[in-house]
Amino acid sequence: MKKGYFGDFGGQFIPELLMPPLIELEEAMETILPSEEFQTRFTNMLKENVGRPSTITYCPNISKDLGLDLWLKREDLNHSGAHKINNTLGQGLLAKMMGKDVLLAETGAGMHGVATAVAAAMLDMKAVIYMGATDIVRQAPNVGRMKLMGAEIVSVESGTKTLKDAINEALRRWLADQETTHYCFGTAAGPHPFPTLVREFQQIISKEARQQYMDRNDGDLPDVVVACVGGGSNAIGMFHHFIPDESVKLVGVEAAGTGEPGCDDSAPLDHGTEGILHGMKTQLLQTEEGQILPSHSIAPGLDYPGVGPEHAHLQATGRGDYVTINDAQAINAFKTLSQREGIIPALESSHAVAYAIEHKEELQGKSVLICLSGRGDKDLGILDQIL
Amino acid sequence: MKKGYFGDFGGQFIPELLMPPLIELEEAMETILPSEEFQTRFTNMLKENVGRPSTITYCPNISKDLGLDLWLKREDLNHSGAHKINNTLGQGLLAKMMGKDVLLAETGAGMHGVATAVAAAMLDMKAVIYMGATDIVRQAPNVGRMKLMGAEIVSVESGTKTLKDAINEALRRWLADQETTHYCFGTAAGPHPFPTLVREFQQIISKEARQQYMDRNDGDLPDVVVACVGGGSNAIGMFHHFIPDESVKLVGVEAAGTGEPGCDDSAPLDHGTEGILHGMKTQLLQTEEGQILPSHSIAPGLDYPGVGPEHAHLQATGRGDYVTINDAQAINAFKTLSQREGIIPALESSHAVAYAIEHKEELQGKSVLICLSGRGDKDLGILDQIL
Amino acid sequence: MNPMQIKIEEATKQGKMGLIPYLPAGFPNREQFWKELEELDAAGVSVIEIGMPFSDPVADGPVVEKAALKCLADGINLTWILDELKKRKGQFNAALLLMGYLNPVYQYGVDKFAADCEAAGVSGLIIADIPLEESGFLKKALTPHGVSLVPLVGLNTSKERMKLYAENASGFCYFVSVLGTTGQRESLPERIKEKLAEAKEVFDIPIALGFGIKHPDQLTQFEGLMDAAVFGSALITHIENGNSSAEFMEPWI
Amino acid sequence: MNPMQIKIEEATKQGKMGLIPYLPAGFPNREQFWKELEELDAAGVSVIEIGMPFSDPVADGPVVEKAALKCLADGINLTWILDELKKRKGQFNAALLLMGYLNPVYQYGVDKFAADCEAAGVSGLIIADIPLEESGFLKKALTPHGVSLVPLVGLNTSKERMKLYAENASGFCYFVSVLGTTGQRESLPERIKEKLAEAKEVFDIPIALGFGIKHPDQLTQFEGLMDAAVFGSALITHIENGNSSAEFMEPWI
Ligand SMILES: Cc1ncc(COP(=O)(O)O)c(C=O)c1O
Ligand SMILES: Cc1ncc(COP(=O)(O)O)c(C=O)c1O
Repeated sequence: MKKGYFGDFGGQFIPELLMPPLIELEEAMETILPSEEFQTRFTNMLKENVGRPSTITYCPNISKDLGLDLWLKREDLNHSGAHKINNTLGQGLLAKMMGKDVLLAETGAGMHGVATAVAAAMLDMKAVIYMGATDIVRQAPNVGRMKLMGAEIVSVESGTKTLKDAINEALRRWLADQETTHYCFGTAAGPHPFPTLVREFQQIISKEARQQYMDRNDGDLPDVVVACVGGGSNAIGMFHHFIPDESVKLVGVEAAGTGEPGCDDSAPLDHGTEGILHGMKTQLLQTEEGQILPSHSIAPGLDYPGVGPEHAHLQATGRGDYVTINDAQAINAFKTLSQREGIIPALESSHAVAYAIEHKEELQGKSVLICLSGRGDKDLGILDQIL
Repeated sequence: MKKGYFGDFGGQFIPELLMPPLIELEEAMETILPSEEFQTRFTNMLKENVGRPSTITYCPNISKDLGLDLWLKREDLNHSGAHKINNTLGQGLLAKMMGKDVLLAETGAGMHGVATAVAAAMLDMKAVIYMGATDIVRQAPNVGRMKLMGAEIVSVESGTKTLKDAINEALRRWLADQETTHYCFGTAAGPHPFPTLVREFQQIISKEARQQYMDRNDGDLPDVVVACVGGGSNAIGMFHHFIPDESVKLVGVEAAGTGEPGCDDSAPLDHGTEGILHGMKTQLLQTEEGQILPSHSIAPGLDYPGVGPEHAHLQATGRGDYVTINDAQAINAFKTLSQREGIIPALESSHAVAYAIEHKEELQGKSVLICLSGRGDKDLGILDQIL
Repeated sequence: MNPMQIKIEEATKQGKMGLIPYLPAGFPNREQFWKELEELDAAGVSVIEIGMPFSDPVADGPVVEKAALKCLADGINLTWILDELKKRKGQFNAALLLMGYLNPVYQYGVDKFAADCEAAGVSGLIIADIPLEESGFLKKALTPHGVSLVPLVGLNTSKERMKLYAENASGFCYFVSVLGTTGQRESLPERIKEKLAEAKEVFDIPIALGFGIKHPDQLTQFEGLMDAAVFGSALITHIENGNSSAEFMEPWI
Repeated sequence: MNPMQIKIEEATKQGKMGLIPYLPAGFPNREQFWKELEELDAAGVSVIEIGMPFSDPVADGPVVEKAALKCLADGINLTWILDELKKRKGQFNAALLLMGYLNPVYQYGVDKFAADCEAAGVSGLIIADIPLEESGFLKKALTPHGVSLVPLVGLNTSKERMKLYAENASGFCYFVSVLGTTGQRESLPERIKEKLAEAKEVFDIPIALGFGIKHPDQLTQFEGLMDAAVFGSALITHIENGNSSAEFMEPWI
């Protein structure tokens, strides 16, 4: 396989002027990342700052309601409330050891922005966060948290004013500030080496979950492993160590938006086509002429017209199943998990939970392990407006 | 010592009609609590639902800034974001095994209300939460969370419309509904057996923290252990296993409110007098005629004119040092911890952190272990209004 | 024998029910309060129960709480109550009973309080937030001054606990009709009867039924099981509506 | 030799700088666009760079982005550009260069695109989001049709990478003057000189300097180190202000 590719997908489709920092990063992945110093510090940070291992939780009430065994991998319990911190601490530490002062990031739901702000504060660095103007409004609590931690927030007014545009602007900023700045990419997408680097930091999810599940189920594996797919970082983290387990079905859940015909959605694996965006060849929502389409999901973190290249590959090879869940189904799952188990999931993660609810017939008697990628506190405002 | 007393403090000063449920609870503490079934289920819940053990975190940046070693016990990483859940799951499970259907609770900051709603959802029970009208406004995010989890919220319009009045109303409700309902008291206060029961569920904090600290410091103990004191549950949980360690100074931090002369505060240990409220003899903010004074703190969870009786006792015996921190100092600590370490503390917990900042001279070179009782997401609204 | 018991038994001997109206001290205002007390006394009630204000009255329902908190705001305190009663000592035919919560009494000083009660002609005390277990120190202070600590029992009080309360109880036993706070209720639970009978059996002092009582008709079903009726919220509401205590007492006489 | 190189060298042989104006296709509107191109051509520019619109132009600054997104909204696409150019084939003295991002070209089909470029008289292509590593497939498609893939290098391009780009490069080399996006800048960084010299050494094709250029005075310091200048944002702003391309070109001629 060509370097930086997952089958036909991936690559490094970015301006030459961004190649030097990417090459520098690739080198750091080869030298710093495997070093004992990095590994020790990172492992300690995950334990002592993030609170890892995150537990797995059995959901007795919903399991009974649905006639299956529902388990959650609790990334929502991580410091700052989502899986994003696994990645930002990893990249942050790497950047620090590379001699950078600034962590630059895009954010959709604000969770990656918050997690970057945390990493920057912890590592005594500066955080600069690009966020679409639309997302700034709909994820106000996270904006407050980032500011409080001293991050500089840049409101992105171009395009659809969501994640895609925030990435565009962040890439531009990186181009200009590459000497002092590490672009702390928030998901397992973008140009090589980001998809690999982010997976490296997120694979801890399945590393832990697989062992925890087996410990609590006499060595058995779950029948189905589920995660929501925005850019794909929590999903690839949740899938990674299960990929060799052929009996385990891997399900990635994309956002179908309202589900109304003619409306925007965020499901490039479902009905996108191959193309190039944000440095990678992958499945995209685009016109026949290659113009990127606006996306929509009630979950800001899923609201993206592209997807990480490894998911495009897992889909192409048949190892991963990718399905969609619409806004209403996600909201239903959000409420169900809150009321029946006392766990308020992020709207993003609610898409994964909704999979179990909507597919309960085919899942009868099966055990389903879902990545609860984040907590839903940030989403109460969105729900308030709708309910 | 008289049953239910800590030295001169404690007791069971409640209407006769509340004695039967209290006696029933005392019996459950003797029969159900020590049972293997309870202990196994409770331990599992702490691990698998709460995410315990919560980690301890070293704060490199603030430690350097202040010239001391700052450690945090991370109760903010618990499911639902505070130490409160240790208690609600304990009481909830006990109540469930006692055959109750309803968990009744008062709440100030809303964290105990949220934690009770979580416990009820998880245990398939109903939650009824009394909350002062003032607190409902200033802790709106938590109200949203409780409602989402299906809890019934009762707005308390009497008195100061804060925690004290919520307790009054909840006691009235319990009186009426005692057959079906367990009063899931939120702090280590109230009539016996609550101070003991709540301590029993919160002692896990120091049990873990003491061991964790020693593991990371070659068997040494910290010089100072600090916790904020509202009713006193996180503090007693944080102190308990350190009480026999004579070298360890125990510091409880009460809220001084604005600190302006003539304004209300929440520091009964600092300048209250002995009296009887909410079923216990303790230190109270009261007039010479025994009328309870209104309290104030920017931290709703500390906004209470009384304090758990064991703290009154620890103060009387000299084992505990109790100091005060005012609103401005707490806000400063809130911002400092957010910006320097990427941890947003609850305003309550910020009082404990502020102790280290304000007393840095006398703490030079010392190691200070602070109970970070909860996360501050709920407080961004309060801060927004002020900053 | 405690004057409260004497007065109630006077009534029962005449085949009537003992009547125990409750008013918060200083309600509806300082002057009017004494007029209401005089009217109640004139109506032939057995015991007048005077509420001592407290900021956090957990056993009170909304009507009593509101009235009492207003009096508190008007500056009513224990000193005023005891001083004014002392001035009027001997003027009431009914026995006098103070009702309240522990903390104000505790801050006043229980020994001084007991002495001042005696001096003011008060023969009984109800403290809503003292159960059996905590009552020892208070009884010890009150007894030398002839002031009875009135036991409160209710639907959920076991016979065993009743017996403990009955040991050296004097005055009367207050039977709380509901599991709840004070306040008028349209009807009283049937199962009171059984428990009332138990109390009648255990206590050798009169039994007064209270909480939720607004009209004598509610009580006919309990004939023979109780000796006196306590009413507060209904009386307060009546006065708040601009009517007189005398008027209120008419159906009861 | 690629026509772009020929044209630039024609200028340099006359002791002048090669001029490479940039306009987004269809700017400021469909008709006017061709008028502007004619004026530029008449002013004697060496290469005309035509922008192909893309929804997510990460290398563009705000002026170019806004102008190009307007054209995209107006329905400008690759088909229109190539068809219209084909109609005008042979009418321009200057060489023609298309600039854009990979995805629209990729969806168009790279082989068809290369053929259509040839048919339209286009001799060069700049794709902002293709670095050396990913350029193979595109070069392979373009070469048979005589279309050069113009390399972009800049302040952070190592000599080693320049050498790799220089291998079988044709047309000219685009030297990006800043670490940043397109857009006018008041002055250019001093350290350009050193890097420009390096590029001059490595490449045997002309070097064009671009990004941030608005006036020839900015360039005097680089005499001898560069062969041509690219200007976009300044020209676009000038046209947006209602002025003509001919006017803009005056100081350059
Ligand atoms: C909680 C949560 N889950 C999932 C996602 C989607 O991102 P990814 O697909 O990279 O996991 C986000 C993005 O913000 C998120 O905040
Ligand atoms: C985060 C947090 N800390 C502390 C407290 C104070 O309570 P306690 O003194 O019982 O720990 C509260 C009360 O709501 C709280 O929410």
